Amino acid sequence: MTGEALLDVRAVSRQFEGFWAVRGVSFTVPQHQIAGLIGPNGAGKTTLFNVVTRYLPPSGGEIYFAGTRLDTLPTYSAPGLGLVRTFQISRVFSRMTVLENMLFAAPGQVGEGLLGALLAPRRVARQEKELRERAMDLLRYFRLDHMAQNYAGALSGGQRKLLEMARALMLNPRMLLLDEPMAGVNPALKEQLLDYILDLRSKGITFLLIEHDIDMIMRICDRILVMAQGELIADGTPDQVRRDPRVIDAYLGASQ
Amino acid sequence: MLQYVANGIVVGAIIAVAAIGLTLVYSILRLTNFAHGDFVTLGAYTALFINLGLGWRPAAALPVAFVVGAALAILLELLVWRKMRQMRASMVALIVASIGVALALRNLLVFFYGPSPQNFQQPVQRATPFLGLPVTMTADQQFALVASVVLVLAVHALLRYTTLGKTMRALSDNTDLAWVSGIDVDRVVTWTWIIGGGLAAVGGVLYGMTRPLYPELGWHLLLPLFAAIILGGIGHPYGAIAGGFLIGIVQEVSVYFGVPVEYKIAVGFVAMIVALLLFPRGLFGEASYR
Amino acid sequence: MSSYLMYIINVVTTAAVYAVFVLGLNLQFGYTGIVNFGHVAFMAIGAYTTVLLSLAGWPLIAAIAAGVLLAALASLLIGLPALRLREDYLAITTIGFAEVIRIIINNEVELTRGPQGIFRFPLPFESWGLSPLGWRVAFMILCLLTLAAVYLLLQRLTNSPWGRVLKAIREDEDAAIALGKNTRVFKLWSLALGSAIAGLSGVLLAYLLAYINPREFLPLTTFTGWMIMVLGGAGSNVGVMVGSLLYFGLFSLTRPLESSGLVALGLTGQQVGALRVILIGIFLVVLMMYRPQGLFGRKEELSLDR
Amino acid sequence: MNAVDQQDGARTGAPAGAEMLVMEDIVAGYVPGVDILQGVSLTVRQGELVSIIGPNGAGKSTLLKVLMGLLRPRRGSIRFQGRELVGLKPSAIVALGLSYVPQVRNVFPNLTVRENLEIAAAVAGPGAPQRIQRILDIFPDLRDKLRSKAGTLSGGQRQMLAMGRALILEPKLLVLDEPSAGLAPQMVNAVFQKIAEINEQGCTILMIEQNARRALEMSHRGYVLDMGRNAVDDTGRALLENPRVVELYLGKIAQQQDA
Repeated sequence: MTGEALLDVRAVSRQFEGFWAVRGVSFTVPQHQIAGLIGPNGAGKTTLFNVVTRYLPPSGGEIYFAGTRLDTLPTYSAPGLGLVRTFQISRVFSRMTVLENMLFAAPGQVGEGLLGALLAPRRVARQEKELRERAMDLLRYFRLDHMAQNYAGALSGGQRKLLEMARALMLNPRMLLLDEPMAGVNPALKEQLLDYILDLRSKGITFLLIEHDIDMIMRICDRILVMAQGELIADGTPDQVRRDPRVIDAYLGASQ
Repeated sequence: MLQYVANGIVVGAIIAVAAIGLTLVYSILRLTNFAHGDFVTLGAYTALFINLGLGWRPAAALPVAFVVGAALAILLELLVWRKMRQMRASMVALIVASIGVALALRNLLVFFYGPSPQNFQQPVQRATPFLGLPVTMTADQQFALVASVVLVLAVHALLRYTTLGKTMRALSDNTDLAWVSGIDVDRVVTWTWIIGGGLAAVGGVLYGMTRPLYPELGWHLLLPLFAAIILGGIGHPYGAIAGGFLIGIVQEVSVYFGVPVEYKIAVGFVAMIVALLLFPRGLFGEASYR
Repeated sequence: MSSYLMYIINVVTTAAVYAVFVLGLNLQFGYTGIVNFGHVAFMAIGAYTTVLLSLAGWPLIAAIAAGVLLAALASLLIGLPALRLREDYLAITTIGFAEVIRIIINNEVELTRGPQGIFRFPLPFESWGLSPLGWRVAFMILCLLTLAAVYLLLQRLTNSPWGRVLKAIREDEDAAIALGKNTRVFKLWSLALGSAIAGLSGVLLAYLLAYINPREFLPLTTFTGWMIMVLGGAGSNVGVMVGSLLYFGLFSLTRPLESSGLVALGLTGQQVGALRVILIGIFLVVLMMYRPQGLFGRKEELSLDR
Repeated sequence: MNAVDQQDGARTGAPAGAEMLVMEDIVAGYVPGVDILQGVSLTVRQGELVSIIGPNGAGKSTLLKVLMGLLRPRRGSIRFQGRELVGLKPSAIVALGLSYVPQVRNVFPNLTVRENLEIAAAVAGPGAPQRIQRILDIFPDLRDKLRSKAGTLSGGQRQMLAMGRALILEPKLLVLDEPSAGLAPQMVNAVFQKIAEINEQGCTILMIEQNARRALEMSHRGYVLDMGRNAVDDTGRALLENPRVVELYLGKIAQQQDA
């Protein structure tokens, strides 16, 4: 299952006014792997995510994606390289339709240049048509096609999660970073989401996901990283991790 | 040069008095109040009304101006701001509404007093040396300076030593925590308006002692006010005081260095931009904890 | 009869000029979420540049182009440092910028003739030898055509993928960045284009008044623009045009009735003017309290809800 | 030794006090259409120490926000000693005798320690100096820090101050949101010991805790929330031994470890 390292995080730290939210975290995620990042509240998981995707500059360390150093590039360039993230609280564009949300995400659009938008209407129209087809395919895949013309703000919490994932796929990503994809999602939809993730992996996408639903994460992840108090305390297969007493202590609290 | 610094200190002290209210309201209500400058004007015109009508000296109008400014602030809190707060209105909606208040208030004064500049009616004053220093000030300037410093100290005492002041500071730290600590936030907000609105009006009276009154008086002071509170770190009363003196002095001293008098406002504005770019959290902003 | 016709022409022309002005603002705030409270500065730059250059002998078209371009460049001057600021700081900064521009115009008397203003500068259609009424009609048509052109341009842009990016930035800039868009560049373009349009409206205003002076470019003009925008519903170009017509129809059309009535009550013209601005102010407050989405906006499309 | 170590003693047998707080069928959320709480009910009796545990995202903190009037529930009722709390301002709820310590942002950072206590004491009524003295007797560590800004305190000191600020109101019911979160292990011990002492002195306590083991060991009763609903409730001891609880947290991990 393991290929070369796609994401390579080296000794990354992040400090907030003297408080180390993330301290010296190193790990790699090989291609085609589904890696899970778990840990109790306040362990620094989301901060780590934000640092890896350049939403926060690291206080130390380096991040490589597919061989390119990421932490020195502007934030918007990571998705172009194939690394796309979602947010803990879904961030869909509420006052745009579901379809517009999808179309927006596509990279390399002629019509996103001012000149292209004004002077090449036919090329733009052609590209829009192609994109629309791709978007509708993806929406069908996530069973959102009947909502395509609705405002994204009208979607339920679970549907927003799906839209966010579908939207990320418009970028043809090599790797998806999902921040709590299951949070607030009902059980039936959870199963569905799991199937999507497994299916997408079989199509070649690598995953790193933060998740609190341990059952879910144990079921689909090849590999689990455990954080507590800003540090990586365990890294291994689900079996290894579930036998690790440090992990149990981190979750349930150390017994006396 | 020293004379310009002295003038700057007088203006700065007045800016500081008016800026305290602006920054308190911002820190507690998250409201960028574009009508604050017009409270300053209102205060100045209240003094004019009393000066022309009753023949009092402008200084005697200070308490009346405070009451008028405070009363209007309470009225607006009850009619507008409380409701918008409950609706969780956006920052932009709040700004637009405050501009509406500003326009209405300013033109109310135009309606009654007309747009042309007016002066208090009182004997012409001669500038005399101040405290034996090599600078001169008119009696009104001296009064304005002393009164401003007294007011600033009074606000300091209020914030530092009274329960109300401590509660106001608590509110600017964390409104939700204040609520669950048992503080009736609405009541403290009303007091914030009383102090903010009242001080703005008082600042207006003092400001009016140093120059002619016109309906845009406070509006033109608003930019230096914002400059002062941004310099000081928006939401920090002490920063506003320091920023006020700084802006006042920079504006006046710039005249000494050959900047035309008309560009005083621009100087304040440029100082603000520079401050924003160099110190996005204000000169004194780093002292805040989260 | 002809004075009444003149009046209507005036209202339509003024509404068209302001509609152009507000369309620029709407691109910036309604579509992109950029809080610009200094819009009038770019109107002033457009007006003064064009008038001064045409007085210096430039052909009208070249002078207008220069005015529009300079307005756009000036917006970059303030936008480059300020666009990263939060909404309230941006509001203060842009207002400050506009006031500085106005103070410069007011005081650089050698260049701009200062508070006196500029009379007698080249106007369009001068060589056609039109009657005053004929000129008014021709100019009204010019303004309407300009409005139509700007509207069509903006419709095309805002419905293009480019406009989609602007809307996404308005909704959630961080999420737009997460999907790989360099939002800063889009915001700068939106600001520059909106300011260029403001510059164009400034040119038209100069011709409409046949006279410019710094008092035309007080912050009140920006606020009037905001009011027209929120009246029609920010984010709707049609709403902006309807809003402008409604505003000038309502406030200007009633002016003669209102003033004659109120003047009969013993009020001066100045007082009537003040009363009008008081009403504008109250209206803005009430609008923000009860219909922040504008008169024609739908609640789901609430424009000022962030 | 502290109360936590007493096996099956007073801790597990719930005091037979009267019902003090009754929350019934609470439905609440922040975003329209998304209910974080989907019908939660719980009861706290006079003198009890009750814990609410459950995995992240179960809605525990939201429940306390609803209780304290910071978030209005969409459905359900909350009665405290017979008085309905829904619709009251938070300050009015505090005035009835509830006091709340949030998990984060629970002190006023730009005020000194003394000022933090003073403004709470002012709410409580006359006799502020005595009230503050009493709190300093409970948390002697704060004495040296009175003049420091609360923002400069360590995590444990901050938690002590936050609890002191709440206790100065002499509440009938003390509500704690994850009092041990982010604390060093020895601090955790100290905080839990204080909580047990406060409860033994007669103050009823309702708390959320992530450290489920420690919390349940010292609680009379516990509620387990999952996905915004009540999952299990029982005495603290019984919950600790309930395999379903462990499962809710860690899936099947711990069970397999036991096996």
